[in-house]
Amino acid sequence: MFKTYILILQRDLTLALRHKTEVLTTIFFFIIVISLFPLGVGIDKELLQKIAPGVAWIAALLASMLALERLFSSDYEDGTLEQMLLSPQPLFVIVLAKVSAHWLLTGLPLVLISPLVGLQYHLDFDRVIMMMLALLIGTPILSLLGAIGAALTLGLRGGGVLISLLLLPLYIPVLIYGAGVVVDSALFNNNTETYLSLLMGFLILSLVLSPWATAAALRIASE
Amino acid sequence: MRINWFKYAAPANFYPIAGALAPWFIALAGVLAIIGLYWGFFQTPDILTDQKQYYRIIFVHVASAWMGMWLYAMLVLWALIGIIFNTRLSYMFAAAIAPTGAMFTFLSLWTGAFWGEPSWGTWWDWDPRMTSMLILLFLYIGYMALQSAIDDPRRSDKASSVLAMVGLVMVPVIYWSVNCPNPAECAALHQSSSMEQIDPNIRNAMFIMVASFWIYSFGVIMLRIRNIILEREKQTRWVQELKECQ
Amino acid sequence: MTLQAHQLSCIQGDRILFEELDFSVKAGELLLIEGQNGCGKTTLLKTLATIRQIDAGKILWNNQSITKLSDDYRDQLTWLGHLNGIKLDLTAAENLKISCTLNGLSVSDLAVMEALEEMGLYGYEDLPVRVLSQGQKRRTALAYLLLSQTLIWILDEPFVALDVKAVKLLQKVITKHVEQGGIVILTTHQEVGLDTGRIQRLRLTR
Amino acid sequence: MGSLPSMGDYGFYIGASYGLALLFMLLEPWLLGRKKRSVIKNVQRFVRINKNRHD
Repeated sequence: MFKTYILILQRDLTLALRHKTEVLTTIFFFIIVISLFPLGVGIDKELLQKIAPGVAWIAALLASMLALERLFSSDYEDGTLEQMLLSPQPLFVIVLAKVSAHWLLTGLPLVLISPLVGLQYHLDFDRVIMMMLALLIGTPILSLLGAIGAALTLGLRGGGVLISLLLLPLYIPVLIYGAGVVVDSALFNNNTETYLSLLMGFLILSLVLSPWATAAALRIASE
Repeated sequence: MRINWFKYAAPANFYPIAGALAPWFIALAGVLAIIGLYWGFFQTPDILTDQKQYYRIIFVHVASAWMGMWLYAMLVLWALIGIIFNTRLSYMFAAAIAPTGAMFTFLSLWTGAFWGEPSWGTWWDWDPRMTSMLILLFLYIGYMALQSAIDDPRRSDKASSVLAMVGLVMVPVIYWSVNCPNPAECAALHQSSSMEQIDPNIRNAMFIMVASFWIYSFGVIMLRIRNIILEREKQTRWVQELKECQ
Repeated sequence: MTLQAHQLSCIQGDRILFEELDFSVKAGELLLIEGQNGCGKTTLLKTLATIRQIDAGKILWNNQSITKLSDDYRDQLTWLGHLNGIKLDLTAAENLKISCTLNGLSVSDLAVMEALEEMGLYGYEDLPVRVLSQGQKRRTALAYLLLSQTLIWILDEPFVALDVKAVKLLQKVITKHVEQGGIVILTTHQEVGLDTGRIQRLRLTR
Repeated sequence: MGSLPSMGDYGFYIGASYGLALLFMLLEPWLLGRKKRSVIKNVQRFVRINKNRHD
């Protein structure tokens, strides 16, 4: 079981690293989106500090959605997905491996460059730490729920737009509690831990829900 | 090309039943609506302690909001039945419910805005319940978008059922995160329902309106399911021998 | 070791592809499924390979329903569809290694090289499959058959895009598998060239 | 009481709400009727195709 997880994870990472550009597009998209807001909203210091968490989270959400469409589509087109469905290994392990690969390629880089948000939006040090922590817990949720959307819309025309239509309502709790962590730590009241625990709880719920739903959707899509 | 298994013959048997029931349901809904409105407008005080005449929007606002939520629950139920028993008719029910549910949710948002303007002074103020209804509308739209994006009815039924199941798990979480964004003061969730204190006349009129909307929904869903059956079974002999198709 | 289908029916959209199909395949037998295009051959194969859900009827492997067996049945199964099931960016050797590990086989690099060599891909092992020709890609996919120790092979038109030499090679591989007590279910428009006379033909009429 | 209900100066809001509700609840059955006619026309096309094919 674990061997398959590592195998698929390695395979996806080698595949992605053979096309470095795809990995960088997600990160640059994130940077561009967070740099656009000050141009639109104005560069007043307090305002930027206030909207920083929301902007960072919405940018992360859109960036991870960008890379979702390719999560299963290349396997779907060349038939490897069929082989995965027919492997005796449980399908949810393979799905988890692919989601982990997607997270390592899109989620983790966002966490690592989120200090950039801190710079641009005049956030002080421990806000940035809170932001990174929230993103660290939140981005796997985005990848997990995103995998459901990617599997459901596999091989459909207009898949990109359809995925965002299906997933945005599901991303709302991550956005509310993710942004809440940073906003709360800014107000110095002490229940940032409750926000983080809520995010963790949501992560565990997605870990339980997503593999089953994605596996079911993959089987339906490749019929 | 006869389909003789029971679960495959269900659409053929259900088609005439739905045809007979639908007009009666819609007519009954109309009658109930008239009674409800009469009771709500003529038997109730014009001005309440805190609300003026505009409170009478409550009948259509609350009824459509409830319907929006109840129909989503029905949709999920039929999707679940579809997954378990793999009967095509239950998938058709789920497909038939979605547009009516979306219509009621949309209606409840607008009637909420029409009520909010005079009493709160704004058309929209991100009140948790209104936001939840907006998100419910997004869920409906996502469901219908997925269904129309897939041509093969077999896959579109199953894929939208999986989406409905995911919705079932996520709706409480979304509802909770919208209603209680700040875990410190989470009273918003425990607000007591304001049903008990209002004037019994208003409450009865509202229940009649809810009943009228329920029956209206049944009627419209029966009509839509007939269309879906005709569309999906146009190859079969029983459809081609129908008198209206000659 | 028999694979049986009882009252098997398949509905595509609102069209019935086939109704109440009954057949059974024993170890050491080859089932050839014939019929014109669009009569549901691939759908039947996909249903047998658990890629597609059964609409009506039952499929039994050793008298147990394959839906109940699911992963245990898939353990005994190798599927080759129209798509090759190999990644174009990986090399032929990498692809083969992944297919084997995915199906629970621990196989040495040497065995992989030998299988590729036997399929006439000597010297192409470490090239990204993208640069190979269509026939060579198909041979890479078929090379996995040499390594897989599963009992049931379900092949959807395996001879497509193969040159004469490759066709003969594949016929030899299939014959060896059937003689060793394997089960092969395939569809093809060419002659299977199995001389041991244990072919069962199933015609899908539409 | 049975007195005639006075709308105060909120007639617009009440009228808009009920107007919208009425509009939707009339529109939906009407649209479904139109859809049914188009679906039946489609089925009739199939009936004609099958008839020509057989005789």
